Amino acid sequence: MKVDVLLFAQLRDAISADHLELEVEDGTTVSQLAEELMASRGDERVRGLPLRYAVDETFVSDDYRLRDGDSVALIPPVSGG
Amino acid sequence: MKVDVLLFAQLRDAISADHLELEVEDGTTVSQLAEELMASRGDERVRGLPLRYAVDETFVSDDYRLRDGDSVALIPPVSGG
Amino acid sequence: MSAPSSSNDTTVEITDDVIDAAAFVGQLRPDSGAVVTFSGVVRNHNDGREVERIHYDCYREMAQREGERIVNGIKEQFDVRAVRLVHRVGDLNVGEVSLLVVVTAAHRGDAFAAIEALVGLVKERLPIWKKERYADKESKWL
Amino acid sequence: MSAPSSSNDTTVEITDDVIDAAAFVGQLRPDSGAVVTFSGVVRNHNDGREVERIHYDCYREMAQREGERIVNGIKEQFDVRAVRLVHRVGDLNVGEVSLLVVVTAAHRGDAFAAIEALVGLVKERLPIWKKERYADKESKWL
Repeated sequence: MKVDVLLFAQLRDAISADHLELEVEDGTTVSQLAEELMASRGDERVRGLPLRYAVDETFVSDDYRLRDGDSVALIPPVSGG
Repeated sequence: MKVDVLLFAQLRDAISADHLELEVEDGTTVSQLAEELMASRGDERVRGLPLRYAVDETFVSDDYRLRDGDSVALIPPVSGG
Repeated sequence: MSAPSSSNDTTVEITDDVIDAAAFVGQLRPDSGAVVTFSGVVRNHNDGREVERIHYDCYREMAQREGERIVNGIKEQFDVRAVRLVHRVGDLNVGEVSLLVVVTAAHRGDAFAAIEALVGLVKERLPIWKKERYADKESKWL
Repeated sequence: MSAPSSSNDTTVEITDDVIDAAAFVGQLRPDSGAVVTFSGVVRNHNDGREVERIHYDCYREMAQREGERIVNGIKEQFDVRAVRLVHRVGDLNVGEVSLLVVVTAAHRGDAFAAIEALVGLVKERLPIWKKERYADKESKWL
Protein backbone atom coordinates (compact mmCIF):
# COMPACT_ATOMS: atom_id res chain seq x y z
CA MET A 1 0.00 0.00 0.00
CA LYS A 2 0.98 3.63 -0.42
CA VAL A 3 1.51 6.27 2.21
CA ASP A 4 2.54 9.89 2.06
CA VAL A 5 5.36 10.84 4.44
CA LEU A 6 5.74 14.45 5.55
CA LEU A 7 9.18 15.70 6.57
CA PHE A 8 10.14 18.79 8.55
CA ALA A 9 13.14 20.66 9.90
CA GLN A 10 16.35 18.57 10.07
CA LEU A 11 14.59 15.57 8.49
CA ARG A 12 13.70 17.64 5.47
CA ASP A 13 17.31 18.82 5.23
CA ALA A 14 18.75 15.31 5.65
CA ILE A 15 16.43 13.61 3.16
CA SER A 16 16.24 16.59 0.81
CA ALA A 17 12.49 16.35 0.43
CA ASP A 18 9.47 17.76 2.20
CA HIS A 19 7.41 14.70 1.45
CA LEU A 20 7.81 11.21 0.01
CA GLU A 21 5.34 8.75 -1.42
CA LEU A 22 6.34 5.33 -0.16
CA GLU A 23 5.17 1.78 -0.82
CA VAL A 24 4.96 -0.12 2.50
CA GLU A 25 3.85 -3.61 3.50
CA ASP A 26 0.52 -4.18 5.20
CA GLY A 27 0.81 -3.97 8.96
CA THR A 28 3.79 -1.61 9.00
CA THR A 29 3.82 0.64 12.04
CA VAL A 30 4.83 4.30 11.92
CA SER A 31 7.98 3.59 13.89
CA GLN A 32 8.98 0.77 11.54
CA LEU A 33 8.45 3.10 8.59
CA ALA A 34 10.66 5.71 10.23
CA GLU A 35 13.38 3.19 11.05
CA GLU A 36 13.53 1.96 7.49
CA LEU A 37 13.56 5.48 6.13
CA MET A 38 16.35 6.54 8.49
CA ALA A 39 18.38 3.49 7.50
CA SER A 40 17.97 4.08 3.77
CA ARG A 41 17.88 7.86 3.48
CA GLY A 42 18.95 9.36 6.83
CA ASP A 43 22.40 10.63 7.63
CA GLU A 44 24.37 11.35 10.80
CA ARG A 45 22.40 14.55 11.38
CA VAL A 46 19.20 12.65 12.10
CA ARG A 47 20.13 9.12 13.20
CA GLY A 48 18.99 8.54 16.74
CA LEU A 49 16.72 11.57 16.63
CA PRO A 50 13.73 10.81 18.87
CA LEU A 51 10.60 11.01 16.73
CA ARG A 52 6.90 11.33 17.30
CA TYR A 53 4.30 10.63 14.63
CA ALA A 54 1.12 12.24 13.39
CA VAL A 55 -1.52 10.85 11.06
CA ASP A 56 -4.23 13.17 9.76
CA GLU A 57 -2.72 16.07 11.73
CA THR A 58 -3.07 14.21 15.02
CA PHE A 59 -0.40 12.56 17.18
CA VAL A 60 -0.51 8.75 17.08
CA SER A 61 1.44 6.21 19.11
CA ASP A 62 4.62 4.54 17.81
CA ASP A 63 2.78 1.30 17.09
CA TYR A 64 0.05 2.87 14.95
CA ARG A 65 -0.40 0.58 11.92
CA LEU A 66 -0.43 2.48 8.66
CA ARG A 67 -3.39 2.22 6.28
CA ASP A 68 -3.40 2.72 2.56
CA GLY A 69 -3.45 6.43 1.73
CA ASP A 70 -2.38 7.62 5.18
CA SER A 71 -0.49 10.85 5.40
CA VAL A 72 2.04 10.38 8.16
CA ALA A 73 4.25 13.14 9.53
CA LEU A 74 7.56 12.39 11.24
CA ILE A 75 7.82 14.87 14.09
CA PRO A 76 11.34 15.63 15.37
CA PRO A 77 11.53 17.22 18.85
CA VAL A 78 9.55 20.44 18.53
CA SER A 79 11.07 23.79 19.47
CA GLY A 80 8.36 26.37 18.99
CA GLY A 81 7.51 29.06 21.47
CA MET B 1 4.62 66.56 71.14
CA LYS B 2 3.03 67.04 67.73
CA VAL B 3 2.46 64.53 64.95
CA ASP B 4 0.83 64.74 61.55
CA VAL B 5 -1.72 62.01 60.83
CA LEU B 6 -2.53 61.08 57.22
CA LEU B 7 -5.94 59.61 56.41
CA PHE B 8 -7.09 57.72 53.34
CA ALA B 9 -10.12 56.01 51.83
CA GLN B 10 -12.89 55.23 54.35
CA LEU B 11 -10.91 56.87 57.18
CA ARG B 12 -10.81 60.13 55.27
CA ASP B 13 -14.56 59.86 54.66
CA ALA B 14 -15.36 59.02 58.30
CA ILE B 15 -13.16 61.73 59.82
CA SER B 16 -13.80 64.27 57.06
CA ALA B 17 -10.16 65.21 56.80
CA ASP B 18 -7.18 64.02 54.81
CA HIS B 19 -4.78 64.88 57.58
CA LEU B 20 -4.81 66.03 61.20
CA GLU B 21 -2.21 67.67 63.39
CA LEU B 22 -2.44 66.06 66.80
CA GLU B 23 -0.82 66.68 70.18
CA VAL B 24 0.18 63.32 71.75
CA GLU B 25 1.95 62.29 74.93
CA ASP B 26 5.54 61.10 74.87
CA GLY B 27 5.75 57.35 74.39
CA THR B 28 2.47 57.01 72.50
CA THR B 29 2.53 54.15 70.01
CA VAL B 30 0.93 54.34 66.56
CA SER B 31 -1.76 51.86 67.57
CA GLN B 32 -2.61 53.87 70.70
CA LEU B 33 -2.90 56.99 68.57
CA ALA B 34 -5.24 55.19 66.19
CA GLU B 35 -7.38 53.79 69.01
CA GLU B 36 -7.83 57.21 70.54
CA LEU B 37 -8.61 58.76 67.19
CA MET B 38 -11.18 56.07 66.35
CA ALA B 39 -12.82 56.55 69.77
CA SER B 40 -13.04 60.33 69.44
CA ARG B 41 -13.61 60.85 65.71
CA GLY B 42 -14.42 57.50 64.11
CA ASP B 43 -17.88 56.22 63.30
CA GLU B 44 -19.44 52.83 62.64
CA ARG B 45 -17.94 52.74 59.13
CA VAL B 46 -14.41 52.43 60.44
CA ARG B 47 -14.61 51.00 63.97
CA GLY B 48 -12.89 47.62 64.07
CA LEU B 49 -11.17 48.28 60.75
CA PRO B 50 -7.81 46.49 60.85
CA LEU B 51 -5.08 49.10 60.37
CA ARG B 52 -1.45 49.12 59.46
CA TYR B 53 0.82 52.12 60.00
CA ALA B 54 3.49 53.92 58.04
CA VAL B 55 5.96 56.55 59.22
CA ASP B 56 8.02 58.40 56.64
CA GLU B 57 6.37 56.40 53.84
CA THR B 58 7.50 53.10 55.34
CA PHE B 59 5.47 50.46 57.17
CA VAL B 60 6.17 50.34 60.93
CA SER B 61 4.97 47.88 63.57
CA ASP B 62 1.93 48.57 65.78
CA ASP B 63 4.15 49.38 68.76
CA TYR B 64 6.26 51.98 66.99
CA ARG B 65 6.63 54.92 69.45
CA LEU B 66 5.90 58.26 67.85
CA ARG B 67 8.47 61.02 67.86
CA ASP B 68 7.86 64.73 67.70
CA GLY B 69 7.21 65.79 64.12
CA ASP B 70 6.47 62.31 62.80
CA SER B 71 4.14 61.99 59.86
CA VAL B 72 2.11 58.82 60.45
CA ALA B 73 -0.28 57.29 57.95
CA LEU B 74 -3.14 55.05 59.05
CA ILE B 75 -3.40 52.36 56.39
CA PRO B 76 -6.76 50.59 56.03
CA PRO B 77 -6.71 47.25 54.20
CA VAL B 78 -5.33 48.05 50.75
CA SER B 79 -7.22 47.09 47.59
CA GLY B 80 -5.05 48.15 44.68
CA GLY B 81 -4.31 45.98 41.70
CA MET C 1 2.59 59.64 32.55
CA SER C 2 4.45 61.15 35.48
CA ALA C 3 7.50 60.53 37.58
CA PRO C 4 8.80 57.15 36.47
CA SER C 5 11.67 55.95 38.60
CA SER C 6 14.24 53.72 37.06
CA SER C 7 17.28 51.83 38.18
CA ASN C 8 18.80 48.66 36.89
CA ASP C 9 15.82 47.73 34.68
CA THR C 10 13.20 48.24 37.39
CA THR C 11 10.60 50.98 37.10
CA VAL C 12 7.63 52.07 39.17
CA GLU C 13 5.03 54.60 38.16
CA ILE C 14 1.87 55.88 39.82
CA THR C 15 -0.18 57.77 37.28
CA ASP C 16 -3.49 59.55 36.75
CA ASP C 17 -3.38 58.83 33.03
CA VAL C 18 -4.56 55.98 30.85
CA ILE C 19 -1.93 53.22 30.79
CA ASP C 20 -0.46 52.74 27.34
CA ALA C 21 0.34 49.04 27.41
CA ALA C 22 2.07 48.96 24.03
CA ALA C 23 4.43 51.79 24.98
CA PHE C 24 5.02 50.27 28.40
CA VAL C 25 5.86 46.78 27.13
CA GLY C 26 7.47 47.98 23.92
CA GLN C 27 10.73 49.28 25.34
CA LEU C 28 12.22 45.89 26.21
CA ARG C 29 15.61 44.59 25.24
CA PRO C 30 16.30 41.47 23.17
CA ASP C 31 18.31 39.71 25.85
CA SER C 32 15.24 38.08 27.39
CA GLY C 33 13.33 35.25 25.79
CA ALA C 34 10.27 35.44 28.04
CA VAL C 35 8.08 38.47 28.61
CA VAL C 36 5.10 38.08 30.93
CA THR C 37 2.55 40.79 31.65
CA PHE C 38 -0.30 41.03 34.10
CA SER C 39 -3.08 43.58 33.68
CA GLY C 40 -5.72 44.29 36.26
CA VAL C 41 -8.87 45.39 34.44
CA VAL C 42 -11.91 47.12 35.97
CA ARG C 43 -14.66 44.50 35.90
CA ASN C 44 -18.27 45.28 35.11
CA HIS C 45 -19.46 43.29 38.12
CA ASN C 46 -18.26 42.29 41.58
CA ASP C 47 -19.93 40.23 44.28
CA GLY C 48 -23.07 40.04 42.17
CA ARG C 49 -23.41 43.82 41.76
CA GLU C 50 -23.12 45.78 38.54
CA VAL C 51 -20.12 48.12 38.69
CA GLU C 52 -20.35 51.43 36.87
CA ARG C 53 -16.91 52.84 37.61
CA ILE C 54 -14.27 52.85 40.31
CA HIS C 55 -12.12 55.36 42.12
CA TYR C 56 -8.64 54.62 43.42
CA ASP C 57 -7.35 56.62 46.38
CA CYS C 58 -3.61 56.51 46.94
CA TYR C 59 -0.91 57.52 49.38
CA ARG C 60 1.13 58.60 46.46
CA GLU C 61 4.61 59.20 47.83
CA MET C 62 4.50 55.95 49.78
CA ALA C 63 3.04 53.98 46.86
CA GLN C 64 6.01 55.08 44.78
CA ARG C 65 8.55 54.11 47.46
CA GLU C 66 6.82 50.88 48.46
CA GLY C 67 6.51 49.99 44.77
CA GLU C 68 10.25 50.47 44.38
CA ARG C 69 10.95 48.29 47.40
CA ILE C 70 8.70 45.60 45.92
CA VAL C 71 10.20 45.55 42.42
CA ASN C 72 13.74 45.70 43.76
CA GLY C 73 12.96 42.79 46.09
CA ILE C 74 11.58 40.75 43.18
CA LYS C 75 14.66 41.55 41.12
CA GLU C 76 16.88 40.30 43.94
CA GLN C 77 14.84 37.20 44.67
CA PHE C 78 14.34 35.88 41.11
CA ASP C 79 16.56 35.42 38.06
CA VAL C 80 14.83 38.09 35.97
CA ARG C 81 15.90 41.09 33.89
CA ALA C 82 13.24 43.81 33.83
CA VAL C 83 10.58 44.30 36.50
CA ARG C 84 8.15 47.12 35.80
CA LEU C 85 5.03 48.31 37.50
CA VAL C 86 2.53 51.03 36.71
CA HIS C 87 -0.63 51.66 38.74
CA ARG C 88 -3.30 54.08 37.68
CA VAL C 89 -5.23 56.02 40.33
CA GLY C 90 -8.24 58.35 40.26
CA ASP C 91 -11.44 57.56 38.36
CA LEU C 92 -11.53 54.55 36.04
CA ASN C 93 -14.24 53.15 33.80
CA VAL C 94 -15.19 49.54 33.32
CA GLY C 95 -12.74 47.81 30.98
CA GLU C 96 -9.83 50.15 31.76
CA VAL C 97 -6.49 48.91 33.06
CA SER C 98 -5.69 49.82 36.68
CA LEU C 99 -2.46 47.87 37.08
CA LEU C 100 0.10 46.70 34.56
CA VAL C 101 3.23 44.80 35.49
CA VAL C 102 5.86 43.29 33.23
CA VAL C 103 8.61 40.82 34.02
CA THR C 104 11.21 39.66 31.54
CA ALA C 105 13.62 36.78 31.98
CA ALA C 106 15.82 34.43 30.02
CA HIS C 107 13.57 31.53 31.05
CA ARG C 108 9.81 31.50 31.39
CA GLY C 109 9.68 29.66 34.72
CA ASP C 110 11.51 32.52 36.42
CA ALA C 111 9.28 35.10 34.75
CA PHE C 112 6.07 33.35 35.82
CA ALA C 113 7.21 32.80 39.41
CA ALA C 114 8.39 36.40 39.71
CA ILE C 115 5.25 38.00 38.30
CA GLU C 116 2.95 35.99 40.55
CA ALA C 117 4.96 37.04 43.58
CA LEU C 118 5.05 40.64 42.34
CA VAL C 119 1.29 40.94 41.86
CA GLY C 120 0.73 39.33 45.26
CA LEU C 121 2.97 41.92 46.95
CA VAL C 122 1.32 44.79 45.08
CA LYS C 123 -2.08 43.67 46.34
CA GLU C 124 -0.79 43.20 49.87
CA ARG C 125 1.44 46.24 50.32
CA LEU C 126 0.79 49.09 47.88
CA PRO C 127 -1.12 51.86 49.73
CA ILE C 128 -3.96 52.16 47.20
CA TRP C 129 -7.67 51.83 47.94
CA LYS C 130 -10.53 51.06 45.59
CA LYS C 131 -14.04 52.44 45.85
CA GLU C 132 -16.63 50.82 43.63
CA ARG C 133 -19.60 52.79 42.36
CA TYR C 134 -22.52 50.59 41.39
CA ALA C 135 -25.29 50.96 38.83
CA ASP C 136 -27.72 51.71 41.70
CA LYS C 137 -25.51 54.74 42.59
CA GLU C 138 -24.31 53.30 45.90
CA SER C 139 -20.58 53.09 46.43
CA LYS C 140 -18.28 51.16 48.72
CA TRP C 141 -14.63 51.06 49.76
CA LEU C 142 -13.29 47.55 49.30
CA MET D 1 -2.61 37.94 9.83
CA SER D 2 -4.26 34.89 8.32
CA ALA D 3 -6.85 32.29 9.18
CA PRO D 4 -7.75 32.92 12.80
CA SER D 5 -10.06 30.29 14.17
CA SER D 6 -12.45 31.26 16.88
CA SER D 7 -14.99 29.54 19.06
CA ASN D 8 -16.16 30.31 22.52
CA ASP D 9 -13.44 32.89 23.24
CA THR D 10 -10.57 30.66 22.15
CA THR D 11 -8.48 31.54 19.11
CA VAL D 12 -5.45 30.04 17.42
CA GLU D 13 -3.46 31.62 14.64
CA ILE D 14 -0.33 30.55 12.79
CA THR D 15 1.00 33.51 10.85
CA ASP D 16 3.89 34.67 8.66
CA ASP D 17 3.35 38.27 9.72
CA VAL D 18 4.61 40.41 12.55
CA ILE D 19 2.47 39.88 15.65
CA ASP D 20 0.60 43.03 16.61
CA ALA D 21 0.41 42.58 20.39
CA ALA D 22 -1.76 45.63 21.01
CA ALA D 23 -4.38 44.51 18.49
CA PHE D 24 -4.23 40.95 19.78
CA VAL D 25 -4.68 41.84 23.44
CA GLY D 26 -6.91 44.83 22.79
CA GLN D 27 -10.10 43.01 21.84
CA LEU D 28 -10.89 41.67 25.31
CA ARG D 29 -14.14 42.03 27.20
CA PRO D 30 -14.61 43.77 30.56
CA ASP D 31 -15.92 40.68 32.36
CA SER D 32 -12.43 39.55 33.38
CA GLY D 33 -10.35 41.24 36.04
CA ALA D 34 -7.08 39.50 35.19
CA VAL D 35 -5.32 39.49 31.83
CA VAL D 36 -2.02 37.64 31.58
CA THR D 37 0.15 37.51 28.49
CA PHE D 38 3.26 35.56 27.61
CA SER D 39 5.51 36.58 24.74
CA GLY D 40 8.36 34.51 23.43
CA VAL D 41 11.01 36.87 22.06
CA VAL D 42 13.92 35.95 19.79
CA ARG D 43 17.00 36.30 21.98
CA ASN D 44 20.28 37.71 20.78
CA HIS D 45 22.20 34.81 22.30
CA ASN D 46 21.71 31.15 23.15
CA ASP D 47 24.07 28.62 24.68
CA GLY D 48 26.82 31.20 24.62
CA ARG D 49 26.51 31.88 20.88
CA GLU D 50 25.45 35.14 19.28
CA VAL D 51 22.19 34.65 17.39
CA GLU D 52 21.63 36.71 14.25
CA ARG D 53 18.15 35.53 13.28
CA ILE D 54 15.99 32.44 13.41
CA HIS D 55 13.75 30.47 11.10
CA TYR D 56 10.66 28.59 12.22
CA ASP D 57 9.54 25.62 10.16
CA CYS D 58 6.01 24.47 10.76
CA TYR D 59 3.55 21.68 9.94
CA ARG D 60 0.96 24.32 9.42
CA GLU D 61 -2.33 22.44 9.22
CA MET D 62 -1.43 20.33 12.23
CA ALA D 63 -0.13 23.32 14.22
CA GLN D 64 -3.51 24.96 13.72
CA ARG D 65 -5.45 21.88 14.82
CA GLU D 66 -3.11 20.96 17.67
CA GLY D 67 -3.21 24.57 18.82
CA GLU D 68 -7.01 24.40 18.92
CA ARG D 69 -6.90 21.16 20.90
CA ILE D 70 -4.50 22.80 23.37
CA VAL D 71 -6.47 26.01 23.94
CA ASN D 72 -9.77 24.15 24.16
CA GLY D 73 -8.23 21.78 26.72
CA ILE D 74 -7.00 24.74 28.79
CA LYS D 75 -10.43 26.34 28.62
CA GLU D 76 -11.98 23.12 29.94
CA GLN D 77 -9.39 22.53 32.63
CA PHE D 78 -9.23 26.03 34.16
CA ASP D 79 -11.77 28.65 35.20
CA VAL D 80 -10.79 31.15 32.52
CA ARG D 81 -12.60 33.22 29.90
CA ALA D 82 -10.44 33.88 26.86
CA VAL D 83 -7.53 31.70 25.74
CA ARG D 84 -5.69 32.96 22.69
CA LEU D 85 -2.58 31.85 20.91
CA VAL D 86 -0.67 33.21 17.93
CA HIS D 87 2.61 31.75 16.69
CA ARG D 88 4.68 33.37 14.00
CA VAL D 89 6.66 31.20 11.59
CA GLY D 90 9.23 31.88 8.87
CA ASP D 91 12.20 34.21 9.36
CA LEU D 92 12.41 36.33 12.51
CA ASN D 93 14.94 38.85 13.69
CA VAL D 94 16.36 39.25 17.17
CA GLY D 95 13.90 41.04 19.43
CA GLU D 96 10.81 39.98 17.46
CA VAL D 97 7.93 38.09 19.05
CA SER D 98 7.54 34.46 17.95
CA LEU D 99 4.74 33.43 20.30
CA LEU D 100 2.06 35.42 22.05
CA VAL D 101 -0.58 33.88 24.28
CA VAL D 102 -3.23 35.60 26.35
CA VAL D 103 -5.42 34.22 29.10
CA THR D 104 -8.15 36.20 30.85
CA ALA D 105 -10.00 35.19 33.99
CA ALA D 106 -12.05 36.64 36.80
CA HIS D 107 -9.26 35.77 39.25
CA ARG D 108 -5.54 36.02 38.72
CA GLY D 109 -4.65 32.63 40.21
CA ASP D 110 -6.63 30.86 37.50
CA ALA D 111 -5.09 33.03 34.79
CA PHE D 112 -1.52 32.36 35.95
CA ALA D 113 -2.04 28.61 36.34
CA ALA D 114 -3.70 28.37 32.93
CA ILE D 115 -1.09 30.36 31.03
CA GLU D 116 1.81 28.36 32.50
CA ALA D 117 0.11 25.13 31.47
CA LEU D 118 -0.70 26.58 28.05
CA VAL D 119 2.85 27.67 27.26
CA GLY D 120 4.15 24.30 28.47
CA LEU D 121 1.82 22.46 26.08
CA VAL D 122 2.72 24.75 23.19
CA LYS D 123 6.40 23.97 23.69
CA GLU D 124 5.72 20.27 24.04
CA ARG D 125 3.16 19.67 21.30
CA LEU D 126 2.98 22.37 18.63
CA PRO D 127 4.70 21.02 15.45
CA ILE D 128 7.03 23.98 14.97
CA TRP D 129 10.82 23.83 14.71
CA LYS D 130 13.39 26.54 15.26
CA LYS D 131 16.65 26.95 13.38
CA GLU D 132 19.09 29.44 14.79
CA ARG D 133 21.51 31.29 12.55
CA TYR D 134 24.56 32.56 14.36
CA ALA D 135 26.82 35.55 13.84
CA ASP D 136 29.50 33.16 12.51
CA LYS D 137 26.99 32.11 9.76
CA GLU D 138 26.56 28.58 11.04
CA SER D 139 23.03 27.45 11.74
CA LYS D 140 21.42 24.70 13.77
CA TRP D 141 18.02 23.10 14.31
CA LEU D 142 17.18 23.10 18.01
